[in-house]
Amino acid sequence: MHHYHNKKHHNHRTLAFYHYAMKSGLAYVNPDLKLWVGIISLVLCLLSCGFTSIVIAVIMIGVILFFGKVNVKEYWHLLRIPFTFILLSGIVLLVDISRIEEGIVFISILHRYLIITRESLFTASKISVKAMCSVTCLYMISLSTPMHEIIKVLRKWKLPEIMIELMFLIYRFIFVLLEVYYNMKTAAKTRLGYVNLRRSYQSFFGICTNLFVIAFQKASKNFDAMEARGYDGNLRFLESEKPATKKQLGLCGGYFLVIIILLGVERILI
Amino acid sequence: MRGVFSSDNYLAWRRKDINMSMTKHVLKVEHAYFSYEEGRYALHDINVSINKGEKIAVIGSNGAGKSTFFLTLNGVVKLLEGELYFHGEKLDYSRNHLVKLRKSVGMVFQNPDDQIIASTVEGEISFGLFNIGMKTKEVRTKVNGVMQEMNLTEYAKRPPHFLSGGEKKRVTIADVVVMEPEIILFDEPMASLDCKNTALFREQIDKLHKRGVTLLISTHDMNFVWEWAERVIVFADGEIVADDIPTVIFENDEIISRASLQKPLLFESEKYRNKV
Amino acid sequence: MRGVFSSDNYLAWRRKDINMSMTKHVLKVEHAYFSYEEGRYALHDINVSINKGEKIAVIGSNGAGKSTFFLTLNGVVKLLEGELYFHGEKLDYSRNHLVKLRKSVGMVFQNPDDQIIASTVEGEISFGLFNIGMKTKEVRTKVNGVMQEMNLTEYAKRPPHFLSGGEKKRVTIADVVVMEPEIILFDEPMASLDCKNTALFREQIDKLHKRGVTLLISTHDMNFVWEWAERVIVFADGEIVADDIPTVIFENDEIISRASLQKPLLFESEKYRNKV
Amino acid sequence: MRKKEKNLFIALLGFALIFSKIPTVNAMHIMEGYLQPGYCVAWGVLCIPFLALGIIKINKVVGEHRKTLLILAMVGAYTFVLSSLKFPSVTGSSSHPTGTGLGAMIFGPNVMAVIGIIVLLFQAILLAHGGLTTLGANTFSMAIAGPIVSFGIYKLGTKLKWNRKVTVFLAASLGNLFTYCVTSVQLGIAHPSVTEGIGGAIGEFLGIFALTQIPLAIIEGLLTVAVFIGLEVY
Repeated sequence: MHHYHNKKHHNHRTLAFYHYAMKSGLAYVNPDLKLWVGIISLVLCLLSCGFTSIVIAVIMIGVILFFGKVNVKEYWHLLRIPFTFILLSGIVLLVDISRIEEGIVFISILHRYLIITRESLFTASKISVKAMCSVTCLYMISLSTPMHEIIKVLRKWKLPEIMIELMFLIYRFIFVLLEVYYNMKTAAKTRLGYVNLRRSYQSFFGICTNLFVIAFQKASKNFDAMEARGYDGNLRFLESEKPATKKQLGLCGGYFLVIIILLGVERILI
Repeated sequence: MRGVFSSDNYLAWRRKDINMSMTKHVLKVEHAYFSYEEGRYALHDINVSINKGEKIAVIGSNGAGKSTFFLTLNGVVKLLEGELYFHGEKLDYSRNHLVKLRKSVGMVFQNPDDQIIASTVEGEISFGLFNIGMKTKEVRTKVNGVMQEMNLTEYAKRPPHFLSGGEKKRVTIADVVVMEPEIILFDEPMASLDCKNTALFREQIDKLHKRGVTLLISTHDMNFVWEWAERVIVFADGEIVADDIPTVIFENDEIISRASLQKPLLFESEKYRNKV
Repeated sequence: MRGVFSSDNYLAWRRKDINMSMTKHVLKVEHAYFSYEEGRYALHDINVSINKGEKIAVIGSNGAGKSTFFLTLNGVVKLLEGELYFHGEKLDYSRNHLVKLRKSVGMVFQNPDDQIIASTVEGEISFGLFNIGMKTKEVRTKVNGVMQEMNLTEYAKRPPHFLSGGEKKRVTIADVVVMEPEIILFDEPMASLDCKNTALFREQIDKLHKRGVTLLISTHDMNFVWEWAERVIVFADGEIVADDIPTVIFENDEIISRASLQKPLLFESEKYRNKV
Repeated sequence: MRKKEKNLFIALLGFALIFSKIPTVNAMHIMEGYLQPGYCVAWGVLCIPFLALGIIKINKVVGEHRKTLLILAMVGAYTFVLSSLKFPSVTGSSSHPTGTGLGAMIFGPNVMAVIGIIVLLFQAILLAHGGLTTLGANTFSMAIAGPIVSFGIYKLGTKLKWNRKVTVFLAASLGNLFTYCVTSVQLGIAHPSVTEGIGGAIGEFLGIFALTQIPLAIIEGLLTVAVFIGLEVY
């Protein structure tokens, strides 16, 4: 293994999800299966009142940590940002403003009351819990399935071909441009481009502008290269088949059965 | 050392040239003109015929027209004037002709990142085969074969941006080799390869030459030209200013200065040795 | 031909080395380690001191650590362990220190497209000067001076991305030269330059050397190393496996094979000649 | 009065949160799981006509010039890369530019809707910005509503011969702000306030991130001007 790879690794830290997906223990599982499980779980999370979604989240976390071999600490690190957003939005849902003292908690501020009612507490916590659980479903997909496999699944779903081609190309170009961006940033640093905030913005703007120019130039060269290999508006690549095993299908069936029963029970009780 | 055989080579090449004018060339360009912007020709009255199995070095300064010339041979750049003949047949730039031409004339670009478009190595290598309408099963066999030959099998499922510069280069060569072209055009293939990868590349082109593939390599490395090439095409300002065997080219000081070239070290030292 | 003077050189260099350990180095790295990823070192126990006015070639395969080493010297890559001394002062990576270091240690990147970030040539060359807080008037004078020196005046208002490869390279060199650094690091500067631009570059570095600028050039061109360098640092797998004068390096087959190098043509032919 | 005080409180809260070193997150994307299934579908359906128009347009343009496909893909990749970067900042927040206004001005809002939904899908999966169930809502706000405003202002400004820089700046920054407003409306409709209903909730959502969003819109505007003017040099 060359050190060269590591540098790239470092550069693409921005795309942490992608790296976990590439080395995931679930990389060899059928991508259709992973995508379906993730999306159906998401929908079930949204349909639930809270309890079932927690069960789903526990299973999703379990799958990604145990089978996907993602480090617990790193997983938590990835969860932190969406959770912060959910908490912030949760506060908006939780707190209301009223002229009178009402609700279960109230704080007087500037002749008004910040109140939390039983109802708002219930809604806020329900929505936040559901959102957090949904995030784990999304993460199950992102941390186990590389983007190009997802695009292949979308092709089977009969998305317009032009979108599929755009996706393949965009996905490839993201890495090309990210590398150029990091190289430019490093070069700007060696010339003190980030010496203060003002100059940082100057550098940032300059890099973004030149990156755009280079993106155009590269598009042109890439097109020539594609034509040279006989491209005529049909983007096809060799893909490896990863058929789902009976065991995997069985497990997924069992999982959905349990969740749907739970959901039914939850609906009846609440 | 090749210098010793140069006069033999020269005669052989001249003979071949004469024969060829009677028989078929693989590729022949006649009175070709091309221009990216009005008033300035990127290619100006180009006349070249390329014969089977030749080892041709294409040299000249940056912007002298080498890359445009290559793109012309592949049909990517459409000539403004002049003709391109492929096995004696005039190219009419119809889809059929272009497919046939591009199947037979492969091009490896200078910067691998400008060529790679797929998200896995095997996907990348398969791209050209799918374009010429090959079926998946056959594609799989061919791609696997080339990956094995070029030591890329372990990278098959890896995304290309994980690879080092030398490995990426190998992938882009595999891209073209898999299509089994008759002619391969290499645009400055060794520009940023290290010594080890350069040696690997040299092995690769020797292998291709033995299989009868015609090779055109554009380069600034005169030592490589001296050691490898059987024939040298010199570009300057969009024109071909010389097209001959290496000894003749490097002995002609006028050409050397007109095309801003440098003489190969070995050429100089061999000459020196011969004098002593 | 340099080979003839090699033993003299060797002594001179050794002497310098001994002197330097008593006097001040411009730049000195001690027990430096760096790693992009846990468990694997990109730089491993690097010990180097660089003296004023030296002409150093840095060689080794792709990914052997040359670029990382350069970035270390500029303070962009922060050492995990070990120390960097600049004129005897230990770098503490504080802003003040970094500003001082980066003002004095310039780096020219391999690919001009990775370095150019302004939309005109003069804007590009002025970038570093504005960063160190120079006033507009003074910047204008310096930029004009450098543009004149490097034959770039006619391109002043032109967008850099539309220049040719050789011209872009000149712009990126001007970028650094304008800041009047004590040390300039060139990362594979001649990788895709044509013969003419290579010659121009050679002139440029000679000029810089005469002004007392210390030069470190990473390259895969062993002939250039042999002709130009006074000292060669060889990297393999993130370690420095040799640091000596060219003759010693290229006579040592173990180093050559460990770092996957090739011997320079002139070295071989001179040796041959000496034997004859 | 009531409203003002509320906004003041929210502003204070915002300050407290930002300076307590919690990473401020991008408030443009609606997080995965934050909308009920009905709203997910509704916003998605609302996007379909725009996307369909965009696909027809792209197919037409690409049919004429195949190279356009590569250019569109590069613009998409550029937009994504831009949105994955952080603005240089003293507090180290993770706010970032959206870049959709730029594309809309060059290629028109329909084309940008298609590129936008792809970029949003990539952002959801590769960056965890937004989500799959909220893809429709996010597409509507970021890839349709914002770009339409940007495009409209750009066209208007060009027609009325405003200063080029001012036009581009207004187009990009107002497009950015409009996206943010639409997002707040989407959240407000989905989660009305108990005491004040939908309107109140929209106000709350608008208020809580206003402190970070307005400077971001300004920076986005400046950045777009820089890129746009830089491009015109070429």
